[in-house]
Amino acid sequence: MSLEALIPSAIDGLMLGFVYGLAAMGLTLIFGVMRVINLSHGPVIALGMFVVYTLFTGPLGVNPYLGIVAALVIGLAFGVVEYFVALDRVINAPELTTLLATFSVNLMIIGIATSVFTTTPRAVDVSLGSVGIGNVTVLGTHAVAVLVAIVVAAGLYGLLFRTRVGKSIRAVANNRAAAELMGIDSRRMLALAFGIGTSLAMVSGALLSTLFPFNPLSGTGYEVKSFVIVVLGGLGNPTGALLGGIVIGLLEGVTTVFIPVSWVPVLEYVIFILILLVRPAGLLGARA
Amino acid sequence: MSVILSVQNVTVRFGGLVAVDAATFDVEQGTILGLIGPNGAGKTTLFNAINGVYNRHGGSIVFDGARISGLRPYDVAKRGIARAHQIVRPLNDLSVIANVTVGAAFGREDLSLGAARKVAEERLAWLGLADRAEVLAAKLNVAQKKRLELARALASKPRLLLADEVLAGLNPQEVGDMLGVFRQLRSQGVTVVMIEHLMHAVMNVSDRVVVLDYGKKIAEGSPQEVTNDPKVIEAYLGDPKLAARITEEG
Amino acid sequence: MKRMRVPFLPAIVALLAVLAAFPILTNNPSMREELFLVFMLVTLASSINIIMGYTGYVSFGHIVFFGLGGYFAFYLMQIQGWHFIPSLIVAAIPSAVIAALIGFPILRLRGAYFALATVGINEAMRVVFNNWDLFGGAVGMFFNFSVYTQYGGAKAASELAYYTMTVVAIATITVSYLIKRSKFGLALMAIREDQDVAMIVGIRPSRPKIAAYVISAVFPAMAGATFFFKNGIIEPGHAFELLRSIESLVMVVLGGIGTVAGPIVGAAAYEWLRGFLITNPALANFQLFLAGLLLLVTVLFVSSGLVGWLRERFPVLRGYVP
Amino acid sequence: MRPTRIVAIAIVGLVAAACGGTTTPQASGAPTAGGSAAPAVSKALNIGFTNSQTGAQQVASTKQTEGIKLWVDQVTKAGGIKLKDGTVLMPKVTFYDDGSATDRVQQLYTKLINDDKVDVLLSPYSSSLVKAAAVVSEQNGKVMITAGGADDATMEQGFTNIYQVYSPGSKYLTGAIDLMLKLDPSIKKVAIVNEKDSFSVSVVTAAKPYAESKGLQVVVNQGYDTGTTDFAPFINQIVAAAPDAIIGGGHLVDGTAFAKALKEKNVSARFVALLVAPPEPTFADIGDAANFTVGPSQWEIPVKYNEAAAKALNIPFYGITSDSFTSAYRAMFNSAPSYHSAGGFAAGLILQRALEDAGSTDPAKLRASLDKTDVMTFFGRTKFSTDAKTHGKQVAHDMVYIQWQKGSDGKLAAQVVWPTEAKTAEAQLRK
Repeated sequence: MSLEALIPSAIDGLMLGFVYGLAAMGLTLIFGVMRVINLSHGPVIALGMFVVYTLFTGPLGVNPYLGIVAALVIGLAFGVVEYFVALDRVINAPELTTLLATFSVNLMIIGIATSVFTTTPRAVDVSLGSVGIGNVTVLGTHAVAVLVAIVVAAGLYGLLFRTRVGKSIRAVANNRAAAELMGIDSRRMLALAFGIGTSLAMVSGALLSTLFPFNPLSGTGYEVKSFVIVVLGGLGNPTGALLGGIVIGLLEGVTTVFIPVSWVPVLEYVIFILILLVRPAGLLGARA
Repeated sequence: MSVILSVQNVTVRFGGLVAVDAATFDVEQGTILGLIGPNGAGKTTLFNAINGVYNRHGGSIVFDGARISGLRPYDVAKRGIARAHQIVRPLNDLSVIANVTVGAAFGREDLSLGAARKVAEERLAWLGLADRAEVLAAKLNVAQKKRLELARALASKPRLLLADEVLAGLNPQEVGDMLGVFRQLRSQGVTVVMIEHLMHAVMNVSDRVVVLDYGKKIAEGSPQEVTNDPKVIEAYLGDPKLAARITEEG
Repeated sequence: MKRMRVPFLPAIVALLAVLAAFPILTNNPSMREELFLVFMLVTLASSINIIMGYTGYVSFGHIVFFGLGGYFAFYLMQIQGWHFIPSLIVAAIPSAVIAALIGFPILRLRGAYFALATVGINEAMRVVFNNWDLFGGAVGMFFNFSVYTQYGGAKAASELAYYTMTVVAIATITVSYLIKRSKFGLALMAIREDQDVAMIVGIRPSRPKIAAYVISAVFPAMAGATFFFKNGIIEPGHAFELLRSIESLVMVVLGGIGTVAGPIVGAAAYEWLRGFLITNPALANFQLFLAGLLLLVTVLFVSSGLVGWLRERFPVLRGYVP
Repeated sequence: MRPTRIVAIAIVGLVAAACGGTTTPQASGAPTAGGSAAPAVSKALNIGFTNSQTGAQQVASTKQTEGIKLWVDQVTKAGGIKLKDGTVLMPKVTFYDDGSATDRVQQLYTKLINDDKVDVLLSPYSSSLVKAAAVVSEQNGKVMITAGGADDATMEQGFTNIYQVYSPGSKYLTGAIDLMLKLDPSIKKVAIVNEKDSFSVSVVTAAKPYAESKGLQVVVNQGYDTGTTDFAPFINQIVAAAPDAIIGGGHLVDGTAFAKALKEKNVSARFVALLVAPPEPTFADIGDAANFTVGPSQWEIPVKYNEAAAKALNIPFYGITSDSFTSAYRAMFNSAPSYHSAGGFAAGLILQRALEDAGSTDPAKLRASLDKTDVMTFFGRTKFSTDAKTHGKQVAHDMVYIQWQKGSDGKLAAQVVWPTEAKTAEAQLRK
């Protein structure tokens, strides 16, 4: 145990928490709008990584941060397509059905990605230097990731609460039948929401590719983490997800100073289960 | 005749809203009590309080001499109170006979599966659903589902039936059949509390009528007395059609 | 009209017994291995079906009991030097107790919340065992090969494992059938359809739910004990493998959720399909993709599964195939 | 057409395709009639194994399989394995995809032995798969030469038919510690950070007491969950403890991430050695972060075990040289061999030699021959333990250590820095 590491660990955890939070926002948005737990979330995150990687290592050598924009657009399109292919028909079915529908997409993505990219580790070698104050070193890439996460989260907030489309999405989330009576095409809104959620996952994957090495299976770990965060922030609550991400990031950073790192996941899962039991609406949500 | 159900000062709150406000009335065994009132008067909520769905309420509910306030729905059911819902709730993926067997097997009598099935067959025959026994409940039409709802409630051989608008949506012929069922039940000594908007039916079959408005009991008495009560007519003024009907049909 | 009663249970038990005897009689060990896996998957799928198909709770991390049973039995055999059979039986007890303790709080959760909680529990267990030196930590536990001599050699030991898995699978199916035909099963299905209505008709849901969860935990625990006994090693990553959990759900859905026969058909079909994809050179690269595609098609168009679809198509089957 | 009908037809079609298509195993190197003018009896030598075409072990396993394929190709071109009695064995390999799953491995090895009637077995890749396969080959009394199952525990289960070509895991980092102390005897404090999985833990379990026996002080000793890529918590602890050296790692992605994080956070340790990841060519994806990282390897291209080296140890040299292996491999697969490729080829060589020596495919004779094997190949020295407790464990093979160094052209290259006889560059301390 070394308290010396406390501050830098807390800061590192906090910064990473924003990226976790971004991934979780996608998952929670989809759940909030259509009650679907998206099991293709992890592979989609990995796809985001490979969008950046492929553009970066390709003949054009696209800057990774431009690659993030590409991931945003591709994610949106991919999500809309996925919705119509895999979910539209079963959107009103019990959750097991949608769970398995998205899981089948998960299998397909991993199947194709591993045969195209193999499971060799890849990395996007991008460095933006670092700033050191005392024993705290803040990496440029991490700082930019935080910024992008904040911008994207703010963009989502603006979209949901300041635009007509956002209003429609929220209306569909609240009460699909009522929204339809008001003349909203709920199918289109559901597809759009799924697209936005997928896009968020891809962007977070794109950001992660600038931080850590990865392979097509790398999304799984982030998917499980997203579940924890989403429950922490309240299923269906995007703001909660961002905060939940920050809490988990901070928790990971701080607790590692006090307990062996390999036990940290146990703590995370215990918190996860306890929150489900005691406050299923999440730390921020109203008591259920 | 003895009082089988005594509702004393029952109050149910949802946050700041008082859905049922100190409702008080007694029901005598083997009678039919009509519970009427405009929409939102708290009738269904009162049913939920009686059978334990809302078991945190003020006041007390005594059934057959024992206090049942605070009991969970399954304990209330075991004591012989059955419920037919306003919005039918069939167990969709089970067959019609299985639905009714559930009622017989776990209600008051706690029968074995075989015995419960026999009871279920009887009840289905009684309610004219025998030929639909093996069909999935989801596949029934609305009128059949209403009868199924009632058959399931009656399968437990209840001592008190809480019937919530079981007549709504039925044609006159079907309404007549249902009223026949209620009368038969009364003759068997089963007590019935029915929530109903179909005034001529309530007035026709009820021994006594209780009127709720905004959660409060505003009148109680024989169908005759209630219809002539100015407070009742006033309460229904908010709903002119009903007011017209209550005076006409009464 | 009286329904015709067909002795489904004796028929299926006899069928499985004959099937199980086949590789032994014809001395075909690779068929034995294949059937060992099929019986294991039948056990897992049928068990999950009890809590998921009958009771309506999607237990996503159900493999946790497979892992726990495997670990407890392995501990008894490896550290305490017990024989396999008593280890298997005794290992089922703590697994059942843990299921009851877990089930009590989490079965109050509904829908997605329950599914997520089971994932959390499985992952937590995996990390705990990964760190717990008593059970070998990350390295896991492994037999010295000589332990198999007490069973008459490794070959005899793997035959013993095979017989045991057969018995466990038949026991699971029997219990699954008996539940489906019992008052207890009726309570579970009423809870599945509408828990509030179930309460109103007099069912106290917590007890049958916990009972169903415990029952659905015991058989995977025994399957885990048998699997890892035969395997000779147990590691946290293999004991608590979420993917295997999801695969079991897939088998149930493929075969027909909520039916007795569905998980059996689903497990056999899934295993056959996987074996085919994995040993077929032309498809090996696309096997995951094809598996996903097939699952999606099933989920979208044949949501009641193979058995469910047949029963809908030919209602006469309903009396024969529960 | 109703959708359900379309699906029904699709399923029927799939089923039909499945039934129609034969599940032929992937075979190569079947005996060819051409050139077999010899009077000798030509017999097929059936060799079986599984590999991981899918799942976590895909990359290394594929390389290992390529090594085996090259060996088969060379033996076939050379006219087969000639036994003393004049019989010629033509190798024919049968292999299936195990999907990196132990249950699949056991099922498929049983199939290989009973349906495909293989004479001898080679191994899948990775410790836990090898263990699962070993149980089956042991049950059936089939000899299995393993490559890519370095975990010590595998070979401490009392097997009698399993022979390990790789140096066991316990040697992966102990050699790195020797190298480190030779390079800079003033190193005192060492941090150990490793993946919490079977292989890495067993490596560290051997390395930690070894480090302490050399007077080193372990200042950080932490494990991380499989799949970890965020190493910030460890880095901060490492910075706080200020060790002179860092050893550990686990597999590919995590090891790469760890090295990247060490560089980004300007960790000043003078020596870093990580498992598995560094010898992989894509390790250079992380750029400057790869520089100076040391990694244990079973074999590297520049390593030149040869006749002379064998003579010095008074043991025979067998098979082709490193150079001809590498060029043949490049010619066949159009890529450079990794140590996994070499391991696969070496497993074939050791098997070939034992067959020639035993003059038969009979397991008992093969075992007798393998038990007394002490030979050098391009892969290094091979000798198996005959002790009952550790029977078949590799006791003579030496690890090779590579270090990524930036050349004068500014390009990163993996240089062999240990053992001294094979080095292509001097080991360097991190700067």
